Amino acid sequence: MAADVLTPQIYLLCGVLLFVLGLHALVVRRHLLLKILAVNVMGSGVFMVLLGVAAGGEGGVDPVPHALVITGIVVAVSATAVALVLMLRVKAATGLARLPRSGPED
Amino acid sequence: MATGGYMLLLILLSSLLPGVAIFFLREQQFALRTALNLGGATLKFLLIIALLVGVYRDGKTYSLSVNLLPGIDLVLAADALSLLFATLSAVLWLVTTIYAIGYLEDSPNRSRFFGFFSLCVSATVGIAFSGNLITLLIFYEILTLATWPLVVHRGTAESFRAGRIYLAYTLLGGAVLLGAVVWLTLLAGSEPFTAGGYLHHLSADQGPVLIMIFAMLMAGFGVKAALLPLHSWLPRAMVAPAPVSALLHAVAVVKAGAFGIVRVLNDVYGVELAADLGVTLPLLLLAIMTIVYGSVRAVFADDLKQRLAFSTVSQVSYIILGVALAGPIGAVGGLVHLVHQGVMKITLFFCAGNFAETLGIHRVDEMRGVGRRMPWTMTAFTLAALGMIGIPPLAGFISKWYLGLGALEAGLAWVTVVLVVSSLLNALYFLPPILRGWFSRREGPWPDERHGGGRLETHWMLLLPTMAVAAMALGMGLLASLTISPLYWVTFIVEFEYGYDHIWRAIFEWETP
Amino acid sequence: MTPDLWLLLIPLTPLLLVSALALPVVGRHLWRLTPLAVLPALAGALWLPEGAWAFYPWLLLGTELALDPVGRGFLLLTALLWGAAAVYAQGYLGADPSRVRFHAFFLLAMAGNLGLVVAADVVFFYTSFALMSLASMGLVVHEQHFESWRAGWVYLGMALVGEVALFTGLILLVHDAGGHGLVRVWEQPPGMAAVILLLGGLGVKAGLVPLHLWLPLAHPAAPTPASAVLSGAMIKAGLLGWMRLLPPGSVPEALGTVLVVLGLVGAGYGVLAGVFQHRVKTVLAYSSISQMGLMTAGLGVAMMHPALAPALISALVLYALHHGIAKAALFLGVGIAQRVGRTAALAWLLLPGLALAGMPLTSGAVAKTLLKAPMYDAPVDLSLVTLLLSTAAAGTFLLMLRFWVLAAGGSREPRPVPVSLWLPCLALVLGTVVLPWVLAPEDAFKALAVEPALALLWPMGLGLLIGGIALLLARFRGWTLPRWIPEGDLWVPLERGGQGVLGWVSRTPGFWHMPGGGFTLALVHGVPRLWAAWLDRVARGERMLLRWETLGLLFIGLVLSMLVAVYLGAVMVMS
Amino acid sequence: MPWMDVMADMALAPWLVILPLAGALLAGLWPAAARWWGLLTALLTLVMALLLALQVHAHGPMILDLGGWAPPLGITLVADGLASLMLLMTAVVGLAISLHALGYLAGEGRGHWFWILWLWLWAAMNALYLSGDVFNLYVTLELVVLASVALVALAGGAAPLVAAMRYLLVSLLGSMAYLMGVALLYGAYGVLGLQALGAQVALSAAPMLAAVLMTVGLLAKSALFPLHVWLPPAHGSAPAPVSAALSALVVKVSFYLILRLWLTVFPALPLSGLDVLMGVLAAGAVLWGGLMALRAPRLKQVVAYSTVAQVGYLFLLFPFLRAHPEGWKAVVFFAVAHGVAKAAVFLAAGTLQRAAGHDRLADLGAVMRGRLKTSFALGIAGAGLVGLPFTGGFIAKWLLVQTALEAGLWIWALVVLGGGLLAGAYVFRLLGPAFEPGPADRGRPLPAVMEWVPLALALLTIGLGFAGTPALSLLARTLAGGGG
Repeated sequence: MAADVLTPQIYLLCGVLLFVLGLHALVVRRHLLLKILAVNVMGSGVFMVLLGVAAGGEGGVDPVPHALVITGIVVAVSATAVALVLMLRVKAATGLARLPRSGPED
Repeated sequence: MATGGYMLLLILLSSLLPGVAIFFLREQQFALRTALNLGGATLKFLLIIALLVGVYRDGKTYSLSVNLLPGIDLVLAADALSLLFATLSAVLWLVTTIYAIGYLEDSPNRSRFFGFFSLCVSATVGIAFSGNLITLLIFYEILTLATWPLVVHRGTAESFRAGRIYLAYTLLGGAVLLGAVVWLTLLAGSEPFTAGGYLHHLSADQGPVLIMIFAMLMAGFGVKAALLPLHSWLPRAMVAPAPVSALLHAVAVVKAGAFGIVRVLNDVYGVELAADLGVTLPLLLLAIMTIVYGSVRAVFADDLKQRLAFSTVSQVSYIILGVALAGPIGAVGGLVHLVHQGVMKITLFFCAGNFAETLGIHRVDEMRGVGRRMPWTMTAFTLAALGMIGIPPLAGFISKWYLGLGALEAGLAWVTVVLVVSSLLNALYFLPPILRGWFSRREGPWPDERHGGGRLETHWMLLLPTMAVAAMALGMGLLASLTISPLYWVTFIVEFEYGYDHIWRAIFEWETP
Repeated sequence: MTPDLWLLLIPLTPLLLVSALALPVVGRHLWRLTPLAVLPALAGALWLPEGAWAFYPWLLLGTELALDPVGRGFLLLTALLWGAAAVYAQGYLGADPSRVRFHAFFLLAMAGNLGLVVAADVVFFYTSFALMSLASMGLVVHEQHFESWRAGWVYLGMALVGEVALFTGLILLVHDAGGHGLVRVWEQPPGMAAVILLLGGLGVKAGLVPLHLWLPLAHPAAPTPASAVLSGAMIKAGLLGWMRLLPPGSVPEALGTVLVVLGLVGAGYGVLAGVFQHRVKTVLAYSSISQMGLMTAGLGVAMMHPALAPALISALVLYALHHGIAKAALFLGVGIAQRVGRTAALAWLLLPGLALAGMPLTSGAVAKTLLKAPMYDAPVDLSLVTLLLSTAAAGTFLLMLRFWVLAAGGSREPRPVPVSLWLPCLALVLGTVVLPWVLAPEDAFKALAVEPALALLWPMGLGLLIGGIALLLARFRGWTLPRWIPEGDLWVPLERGGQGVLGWVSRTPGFWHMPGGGFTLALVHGVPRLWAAWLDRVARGERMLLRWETLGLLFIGLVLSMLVAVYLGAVMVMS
Repeated sequence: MPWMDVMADMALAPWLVILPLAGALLAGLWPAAARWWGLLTALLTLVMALLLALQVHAHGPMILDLGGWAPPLGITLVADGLASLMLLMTAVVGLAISLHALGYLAGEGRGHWFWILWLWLWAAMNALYLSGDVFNLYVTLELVVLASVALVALAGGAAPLVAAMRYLLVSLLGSMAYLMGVALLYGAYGVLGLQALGAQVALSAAPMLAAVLMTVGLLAKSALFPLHVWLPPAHGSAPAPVSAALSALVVKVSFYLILRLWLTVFPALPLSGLDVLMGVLAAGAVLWGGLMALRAPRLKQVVAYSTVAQVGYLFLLFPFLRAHPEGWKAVVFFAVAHGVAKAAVFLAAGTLQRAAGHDRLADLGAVMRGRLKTSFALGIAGAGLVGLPFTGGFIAKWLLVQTALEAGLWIWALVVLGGGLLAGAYVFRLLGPAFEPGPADRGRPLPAVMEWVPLALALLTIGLGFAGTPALSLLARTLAGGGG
């Protein structure tokens, strides 16, 4: 029972931890690839929370969060794809795979 | 149910549509532009005459309302006060249009100028026909929008600076006004203007709020009326071309402010309530301070148009003084000055424009001997300036006469001292140019002479309107008792506000000597 | 012709002629018609029926014109003088390039003067009064010398102050009366403030003593025909105004005392200041001040004793007529005297001068006798007043002596005197003798009967004595008249003081930059600079915000602060 | 009317998603005719949106389960007053953008990409407005973001690419926060439908945390000060039709979502405290955006900063929500008025930019004088932004001030009025160059449609000045909040 109760809690906790880690990296890391990865880490955190939620429900496993996570992964994949393409373009245009530190780009 | 609202719409459109059309004309299309300008102005004039006939002879009422928001309508309506202002605008516009065509001959961007010029008259007539406070606010703001391009028309750094200052003042005023109108609408709903006001039914403990709103309304309208701390934009806006200055001062902007104050005092609060709230006396004091301050500044202004501008600051407050006296006779004086000041001031600006355009005269001390070179213009200038001082039989005298009587009637005899001081100050800044013009000899050439050699002293399109408005300034005083005179008309308006018996007993009983 | 049209034509004719001057081609020559402009007035004075009255509801605030006996006298005077001066001006101005302008202002002033005589309501009276006052400015400064400008400014300034005082007084009257017809105004006794304002406002025009400063400056500065009408006709408007607006009987009797005192002071002071003058026309100006003082005193007596008023008023009308004609004759004569020999000059000037001094059989004698006669019937003893009046006559004679001396002296260049100069002058000179006998023969004879010639002659003798002594002193001891009293007496110290103040003001920059102006300036220049600095600061802030670190921190901070906010809200809801 | 009754039975809502999606597909399949597909789609979508609005107005909110699947697994479309008003605004502005793009993109080789992405964006926005549960909202939101980012990047060049990148990262950050909120909500209540959630949410920790995460995430997407920095570069450097779409429409999407959440899901949560915080941020946005707009050297930057400022007004929503039951309607009307006016301004700016070859304000005078119709559009729509009368902006400002005063929140009334002054300052700054002396120059030849469309849209802002009553009555048909 203790394990049953504990497992979802761990998922939730790990999820939140991943989310915060991702957030930290997104803010601190300057390389665009790292930022994109950080967003993905954040997304994984959220998915983990959802899975924890699915596991924690009474009356067995709730299928809805799984559907949500699958949809979420699809969305995340496409977003990552767009971001990566964009990163390459930025690199090609500016020579740097990072955002300029300041100044409006004009 | 009032009918014939289409007439009001037509009157608005008679300047709006030509205005919009003019924008898209090429610079060279002189004939078409002139035809549109004059056609629109004439049509508006005729329509207003028709409206007058309809209202006074046939007793019709005209109104038009369009829903804006639940419970809030855009209302156009024609009552005596709106007709007074609308007629003033229409007549002076016709004249100014002719003048402006002459004045701007061969200058760039005429299509743009006349386009905004026409928008401006539409907004002014809209203000005149506004049937409630919200409509008034709407057209008041439109006026800001339409006049700014005229102020910056010359496009110099100086005119942009003037334009910025103008905007800063008027937009601020508009914002305050909007706040006040919303607040008042929350309290009392969006009522139509009612002679005697519509706020009586509010409970007595609303007093402080009403005073606050009144102050905000006065501040909002006071910006355009150039009341004392809010007047600085006006002398700066003088960088605009002469017809614009003429129009800003005589009819459009400054008058719109004064008209708004009159509306608020007479038809929103009602004089009785305003007096009970104790707001008329501060307004009176403010008007008095403005009168004196404007005159003093005018004395020290060397530029002719600057001097006229400060004179406007002073003179427009006569209107406010009149209505703030809170009595029928004072109101007659104030309201009639709405018209009289307009006609006289437009004359003065036309003259200043003629001097500048014909001889390059901009400063008062350059006017030596101009009377011999341009006697007609100088005559017009003299008539209007003497009228401003209040010399009979010119229009300004009539205003001042009733203002003085009104002050006595209101038991504020000391106000006559203000009239006296102001008259003397007016004399102090208007007589030197007159005397220099007529009696000094000119040595050397004029600063920048144009239009020389013709049979007339200047372009006929400059001279004719000037003479026409000068004749009006004379006629409005000399024939003040005719049924078509502004004075007679104003008594009608005041009658509605104060009740029939009162005013006629006070003013016109001498009719049976 | 109906009285309606006729009365209106009296002020209207000159105005129509002014307008006609503006006509394109003929206009330049129409000034020659100026003398004709008085014809309706002259005809009206002679032939309009008694009590003629007309009402023009369309004019101004509703205008009433009327002709009563007082008005008839003044109308006759005004029409005669303006007509004579107009004829005179034709010759006097000659080929002056500005003659059209002169005639335009002449006609305007004429219209005003005629209008105020026939006015029967205060608005039209005031209108005419203002028209006259302001248009006369054009006559005073016509010559455009420094002197005329100085005189003109003083005249205009004082006239305007008088004007506004009059305006305020009239408003007070109308407010009390509830109407502006004269009849209506008479129904209510005027209040104290109105009395004071009207006294002062009209007093400027009438040359009441402390307010007379413009007179000795303006008269010599103006062209001669203008001086004639100024002194002969226009200053009488003040007197007429008092009669009209402060009718004896309805004003406090104390006002009468004030007027008597001021009038007598003026009569004396005019003489005193006049004899010390060195220019002919200035002497005449002071003589006018003195004479107006006499008339003021007469009106004052009428106010003190309303019972005497009818007799005194008609006497005053005659006096005004007499003085106007005599004074105008003298002014016009001065113009002729400069062109003829010494003897001829004296011949021109002798008769009007004597008339002014009250020589028996002249209009002066009649007028003075008639003025004094009712005073003997007064319920109280007025012998002091009559004595002073007689003494003033002595002064007048002295003044005339001074005048003759000055007019006969000095260099002169004999020139032909055209008919347009001598004819009007002659008419007026004859008028000084003939007029009383033509106009009011019974009164004139009565005057002869009432007062023995001696009573009229002793003041002249006294004057002759003093004058003779002075002349002898001058002839044998080389004594010259000291310049004790400058032209324009009190004005001179005032002007010096004023110049001092103005000089100080102009040296003190603070005065020229009005406080408001400085404030606006600061607003206009200071605020934009401050504003630009602010905008720069904002832009630096924007660059800060653009960094990812800042953005991320703000995001987290926002989450935390919103959590706190919601939590606090929840706590509030719970409690 | 009988046709209204027939209409009542029609399921219009799905078409609003299907049509643009199909358009995008066809444009992709047939690139040469992409523009015509786009135009056709825009027209049809407008008709649908109009019909839907009429339908909702006549019959109240419509709820449709797609394919007959019930939630939570099925997708529910909800068309109520609020949604249909936003759909209508999107459709009108969308048509204008499409028309303008016809001219703007004429002769560009990769023009069909615009059409694909733009129709895709449109479909995503429509889907978002019609979504009835929080997760679908997340998905549609991401679609909106991806399409927008791609559109920004379409311009090519370093500046737009960097701007797009920053935009994408901020958006993803926001999305993650939102998704975390969704997870928390589902964890707490086990439902996703807005109405269902609203019925259950009570005052406790999980929904509070969820509300905060979702709101802040969406705030970043709607560029509320101080999270606005990504917006000006993105909106300022994108092609003009894209800028118009972003500023007028996309920003409103996340605002709409916040409004929906707080109106339907979180009415049980306390607003005291939050309202002050949001009010301060709103005031900051109005001030900051206004000042930056006064300083920006380029026309489109000024307009972009104007968006930053005007987003501030939108978030007066929170003080209003707390103090006044009808207050949110004022804000929605403002959003609509701003959408139309801002689109007109951006399109006009695009026309001028194309004609002059640049958009530096200082050198724009000649073209502004030469292109009168466009300058006019700029002026009128600018007046709409300032809130000058006869424009929708005036009515919106009136409603905002009225609401604020009615609720006794005079300080927010002052913010609105003061913001209007700043707006006045930068709008007249925009118009200034037109009045400088100098020659008039029409610049490069442009298709007439590029001049007429901004003008038409500007005139529409005047039309909105008279649309207050119908819009408010449409908003009255909004589904009420849940549990509270």
